[in-house]
Amino acid sequence: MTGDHRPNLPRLALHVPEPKFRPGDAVDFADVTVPAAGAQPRPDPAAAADRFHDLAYTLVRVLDEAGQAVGPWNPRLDPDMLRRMLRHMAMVRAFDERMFRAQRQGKTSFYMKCTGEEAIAVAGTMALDRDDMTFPSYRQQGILIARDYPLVEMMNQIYSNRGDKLQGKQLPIMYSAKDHGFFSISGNLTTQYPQAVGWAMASASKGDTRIAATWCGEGSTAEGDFHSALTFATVYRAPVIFNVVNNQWAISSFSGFAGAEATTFAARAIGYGIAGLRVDGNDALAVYAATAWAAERARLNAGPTLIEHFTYRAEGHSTSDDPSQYRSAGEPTAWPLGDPVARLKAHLVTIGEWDDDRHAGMDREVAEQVRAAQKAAEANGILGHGLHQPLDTLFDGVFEEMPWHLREQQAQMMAEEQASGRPWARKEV
Amino acid sequence: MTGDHRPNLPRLALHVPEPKFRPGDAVDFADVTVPAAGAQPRPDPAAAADRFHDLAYTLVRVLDEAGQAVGPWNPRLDPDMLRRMLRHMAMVRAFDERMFRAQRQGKTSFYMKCTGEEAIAVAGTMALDRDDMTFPSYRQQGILIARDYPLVEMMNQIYSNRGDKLQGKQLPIMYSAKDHGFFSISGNLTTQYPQAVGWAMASASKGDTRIAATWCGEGSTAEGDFHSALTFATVYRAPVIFNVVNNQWAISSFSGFAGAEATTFAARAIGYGIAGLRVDGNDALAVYAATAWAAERARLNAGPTLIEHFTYRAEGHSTSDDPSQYRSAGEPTAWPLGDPVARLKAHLVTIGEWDDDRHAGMDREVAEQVRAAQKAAEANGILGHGLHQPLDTLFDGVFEEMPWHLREQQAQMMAEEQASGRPWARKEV
Amino acid sequence: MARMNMIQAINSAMDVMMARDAGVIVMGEDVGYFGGVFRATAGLQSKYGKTRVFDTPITECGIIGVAVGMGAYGLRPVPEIQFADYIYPALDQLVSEAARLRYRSGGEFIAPITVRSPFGGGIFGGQTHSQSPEGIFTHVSGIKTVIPSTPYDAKGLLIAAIEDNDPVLFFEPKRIYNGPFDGNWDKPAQNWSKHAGGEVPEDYYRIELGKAKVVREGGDLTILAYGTMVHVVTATVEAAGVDAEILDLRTLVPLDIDAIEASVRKTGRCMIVHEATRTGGFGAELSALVQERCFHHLEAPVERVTGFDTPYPHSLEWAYFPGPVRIGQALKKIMQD
Amino acid sequence: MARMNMIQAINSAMDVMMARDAGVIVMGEDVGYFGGVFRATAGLQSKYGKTRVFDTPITECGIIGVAVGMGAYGLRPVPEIQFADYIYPALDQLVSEAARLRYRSGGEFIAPITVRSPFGGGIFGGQTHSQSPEGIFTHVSGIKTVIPSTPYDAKGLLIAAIEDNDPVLFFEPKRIYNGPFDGNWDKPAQNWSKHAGGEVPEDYYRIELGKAKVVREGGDLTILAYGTMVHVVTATVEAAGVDAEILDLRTLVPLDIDAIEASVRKTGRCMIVHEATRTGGFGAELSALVQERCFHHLEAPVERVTGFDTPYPHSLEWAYFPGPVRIGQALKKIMQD
Ligand SMILES: Cc1ncc(C[n+]2csc(CCOP(=O)(O)OP(=O)(O)O)c2C)c(N)n1
Ligand SMILES: Cc1ncc(C[n+]2csc(CCOP(=O)(O)OP(=O)(O)O)c2C)c(N)n1
Ligand SMILES: [Mg+2]
Ligand SMILES: [Mg+2]
Repeated sequence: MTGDHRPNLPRLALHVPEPKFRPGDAVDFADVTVPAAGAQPRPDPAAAADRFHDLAYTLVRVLDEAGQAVGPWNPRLDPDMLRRMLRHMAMVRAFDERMFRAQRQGKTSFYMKCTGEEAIAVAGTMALDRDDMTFPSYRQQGILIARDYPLVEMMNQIYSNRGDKLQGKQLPIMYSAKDHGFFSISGNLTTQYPQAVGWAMASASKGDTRIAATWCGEGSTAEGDFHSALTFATVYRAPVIFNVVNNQWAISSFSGFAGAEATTFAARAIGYGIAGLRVDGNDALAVYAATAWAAERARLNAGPTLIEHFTYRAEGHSTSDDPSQYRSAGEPTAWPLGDPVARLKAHLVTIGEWDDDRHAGMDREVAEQVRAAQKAAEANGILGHGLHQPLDTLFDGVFEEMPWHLREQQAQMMAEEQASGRPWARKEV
Repeated sequence: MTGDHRPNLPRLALHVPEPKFRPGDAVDFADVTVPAAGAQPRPDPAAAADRFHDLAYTLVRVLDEAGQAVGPWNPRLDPDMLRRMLRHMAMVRAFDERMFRAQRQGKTSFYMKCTGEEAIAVAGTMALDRDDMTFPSYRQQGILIARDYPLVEMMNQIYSNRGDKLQGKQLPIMYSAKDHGFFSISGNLTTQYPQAVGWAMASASKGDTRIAATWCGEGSTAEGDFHSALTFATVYRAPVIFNVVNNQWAISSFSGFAGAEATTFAARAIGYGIAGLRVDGNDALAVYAATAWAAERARLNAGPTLIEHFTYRAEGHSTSDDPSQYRSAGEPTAWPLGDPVARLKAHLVTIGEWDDDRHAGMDREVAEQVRAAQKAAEANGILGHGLHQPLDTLFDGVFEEMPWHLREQQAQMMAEEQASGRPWARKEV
Repeated sequence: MARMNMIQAINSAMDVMMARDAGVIVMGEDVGYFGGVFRATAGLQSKYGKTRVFDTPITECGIIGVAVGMGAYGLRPVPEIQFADYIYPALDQLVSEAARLRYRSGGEFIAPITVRSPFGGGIFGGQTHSQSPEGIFTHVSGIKTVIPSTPYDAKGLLIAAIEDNDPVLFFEPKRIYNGPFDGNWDKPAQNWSKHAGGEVPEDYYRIELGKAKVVREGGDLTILAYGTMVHVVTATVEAAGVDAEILDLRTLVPLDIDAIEASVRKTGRCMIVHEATRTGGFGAELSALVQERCFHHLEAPVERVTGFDTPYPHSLEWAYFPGPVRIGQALKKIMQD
Repeated sequence: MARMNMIQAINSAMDVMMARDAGVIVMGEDVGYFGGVFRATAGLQSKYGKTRVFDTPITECGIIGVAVGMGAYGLRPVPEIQFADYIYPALDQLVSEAARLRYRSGGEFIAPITVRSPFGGGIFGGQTHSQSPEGIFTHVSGIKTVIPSTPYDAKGLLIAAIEDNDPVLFFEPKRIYNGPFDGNWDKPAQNWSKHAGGEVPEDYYRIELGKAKVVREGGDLTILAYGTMVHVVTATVEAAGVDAEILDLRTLVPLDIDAIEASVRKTGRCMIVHEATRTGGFGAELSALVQERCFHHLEAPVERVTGFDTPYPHSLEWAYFPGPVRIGQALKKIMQD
């Protein structure tokens, strides 16, 4: 190790990013530029990608401060649709609250909320066709809820109980729901990105009409899979939508460690010559509009779109995380783009299609549905209390047919179970 | 496999890139835009990267059609320097010719030429300081030649002979030359990219003054390592220069399979918010100027630069390749950016610092040097004819110290050698 | 019956399967117009079109990731990794995704992909064109690993692999693409024309995965091998005049344990030969299994003959390669024990 | 002497080495300000500054590639991979680069990096927070693999690993970060305060790589284990009243073959225990080595006790885990054979 330094040359220095606020700091987001709603042009969905680079550096916004939907990106959704959207978002939030608490009560091992980010998965999904395929990360429970996947099925998976169709094989929230167009979630970040491209390429190569959409966090964009996916997508003009959920934190690391100090994540698209949009992720209508635009683009064989959803992770990364250790407690409230549920509600109220009473009523209904689902799910068991899957299911699905070595191991396990005096029973509820 | 298709939606189609010309096709490069030399602005090396996006979409050019060096990028090199540059480039070409022939004569297993791309490594290296570190791909033999690495050392490596300081362990041309600031070449594409960033980060973290430069082909930009490298570099503003040698072919695949149909490779830089330049790679002065600019930028702690060198792979990928199988034989001659050696020569002649006689004389000298080096190298042996390394060197360098299992295997090998009646001797020259 | 070398047989397997199943897709670096650096996919693009046979960007991670997505859609992709030495960037997609998908999704999604990749040395390819990484994959649950040793087997096994609903790694011993190799690198090369394994039906047939083949019956000892080593072992045994029973494993996972046990119980001795580095190679697993299951039948230690625990060298390639001398020495030792 | 748990001991090792050698750099996802998701790097950034201890982008490929480049410059990087399950994207940089660099450059460049990574299960982490991939790396020539089983060993071995001039994979058994674990998941958790291995000097000391430790002397059989399994084995043996000799291998490559041979020759029986999946795991190599070198001393087949060849399940974690019942059954079997 030399550290040599030639006196006629300046010394080099290593820049290590640092977030603006740490625990104890007062928070001031004044430097976050929030462009006016309605001010962003909406290009033709088939326009060449180099015609609207600016859209990668601004924020597409529809809901203005007065609660009106304005500008060319206004998707002009009918009030029923807006109310459904609001309800789905409220449901996501209620579900998160309840399951977070269930984990804290020791009923399962793990949970992840998406508080503050509900608009992204919910509105994005509603802008897709029901048979379009989604390749989510772990923070898009909103897709399942927007597609009316039974809450109790989600909870069964979270509890790894008898009702869990994944047979307790996966960590909580790593859902899979093929009949709801929801790909099996991986614990390994960003692997779903090239898979979504492959699915979209397959669809295109078959002359199908279905497109694919995928999501990852801003931190996850650093993985090589992200690059492989975007490269394949630009080469074959795959009908796929890449969503980057920029909630500004990746566990304890702020977005500067994924490159946010130098440019936006939507700008990555420019590097590949594909469409890039940067969207106010807490504006459900902007998310809807951008997704609908990208879907149309994909269906026109005009290629992929990358959408950066600028948002804020209002809570911890997961139940294993304590954000007060590394960021200021003031951030979630000071965050200038507000709360997506409150904003959509305000819009509906403003246009005369909603009021506080109806909202409170909806909240009660949603809470009741979640509570009922929880009760039904818990009747199927909770993690760690008893044996919910027949032991031998441990060997199902490694291969389509079980080879001899797995059959032997399975038999060995059953013999152990006999010899052990069935310790599973000891914790039976 | 469904291939479902909803009649109200357009059918999707998979776009698969296709190069313009295949074997037998007449070649016309009219659609390749060649901007005028001297027309590209030269930003301040410390300027913010978003101030000169245009430079990622044009070609920085210095040598005009008349052989003059023009415009703000003219590095104004003195004639001695230009002659040295020319000689290095001529040397690379002569070396390539000779070693290609040696492989065809069965003297070694493999060789790779860089014909038509000589300016990139030679001029680039001359614009760096001698103690800056280079992380090349397999096509930058010009770095070693520009740094006066002994030709006979290169050839010893190519022949895997007694003189090969890599002990015959590496495929021909996979040089390593630490004292010439040349990192060990890997057979695995693009792995050197994050390594260069790591070296540069180390240098910066130590307050050193040395920077790093790395090279890969346009095809290799698709690897995940490329993305990891650019992400790290933008995050820590690493003092590193990324060179992408866009010679338009990756073995049999044209650059469209790396994304060239949609945008330039220099544009990748924009996606990361770092400086991007697109350069006429057959214009030695443009290559020099761009590299010098990027080096200055790095030394000012203003961060990394990605330089796309637009060029053409005039010959086969390697001695294992036959390009007439997949591209038109007319391409190399029709290619509009000309021959880098001829262009630099014309410039020197134009400014009155060179003439045909001196050029012919130089060519003779260079050829003589290569011939002499070859003779000296072959005196150390050629591949496949005899045992050039003591057999037990096979086990050197797996670890710093040899553990018991390697010592045992080494002894086993020596016993085999005894038992075998020394078959190595059979082919002794 | 036609005469084919191994490249042609592999090509024929893909051709047959593409004709039978519109879901079969061939993709990889240089596999399209050019037909692959070893020509294994030659002619397929012009026959089946660019949307079913195409070149890809140079990202092995992307190639496998995209193939997994295509498999989830319902296609049956046959991606090529140009050299097995370049499979590592794809490891996460293979191990964490392809191999886990059926399990983690409760069977909702599968990855019926067949990853073809030339492997092994003996062609002066140096350390990055010679590796035998099968031992990494045999340790990963959820992946099958197949290695043929003749054109006939290559075609039948590749067809079975493509039809299989689980991810299969199909490693092709490139040293024997053109002909069987007896390990004597300084003797003239052979081709497949005179080898029975070079007779290959033009049409569809399959060889069940998980079944070993008895290449030579014998009573003195059992030799387990696969790929190139089958031929090196056979030639060495003949030369040494040892009455060995030689098993060509053909599929490493799932393994044909019955064939192995039956043979070792009969002979009482077992030798394992592979080209991969020794420590933790598949030979270790074979050795462990044999002694676990045939302990009381063994008259001598199970012997491993392997490549050394070094990178694959360039100039000293034949010192590294487990050739006739190494195998011969081991034969002597095991028969004396 | 202080009392430390394994996290504290690991932290102390890095602290000591950063103070002694300005070239030591700590990097990885969340290791900087926050100090790591398991807090192993807590306090290091505030002590040594952001240019020596920093968070990284989430790209394991980049983390290792950058570390290799830093090593080539002359630093001694200690990158963390947050969970061993996430090491696969870095495999090419580890296998083709770090492990090959010294060899392929004729010793000009080296990769003196120490890759720390928590591994193993038993924490309800599901299939992507529980894996034991050491068997992939022990097959790769040019990499050392180290696995501690106590805080004392963790510190001494980590210091030796950081000082080593070759790439070292340092797998940390996360199940025993806070205390030894006897395998009885339904009994109260232990901590290190009452275990001798929890006494750890505050200062510099090193434990040579490649040396096993005799955890328990005995005459009936030899048990080879590492990491968490050392404690499970010890507890099971005590409970069963078997006079086993237990070897904690500590370093898998290079292996302490002398200690293994000496013990097996003495006891005549050998059992191997690891949590990783069985087929092709490091246990296979150990089994092969033992029977090759101690064949005539063996009174029973070498027995492997391992995880099953499935992904690591979530709810049935304790059915997968090679706990006291599985080990106990195997003990009975081997002593009867
Ligand atoms: C390959 C891989 N590396 C590391 C991890 C550990 N990990 C899980 S989530 C996470 C942070 C991801 O942050 P981001 O992408 O921003 O998504 P967010 O959680 O904010 O939605 C990390 C590092 C992982 N799961 N997989
Ligand atoms: C990881 C990896 N994948 C594939 C290869 C095989 N390969 C060697 S060179 C090459 C083409 C590279 O093309 P490009 O990057 O354009 O560089 P060029 O040869 O044109 O200089 C390929 C596919 C490899 N060496 N490493
Ligand atoms: Mg995030
Ligand atoms: Mg190229």
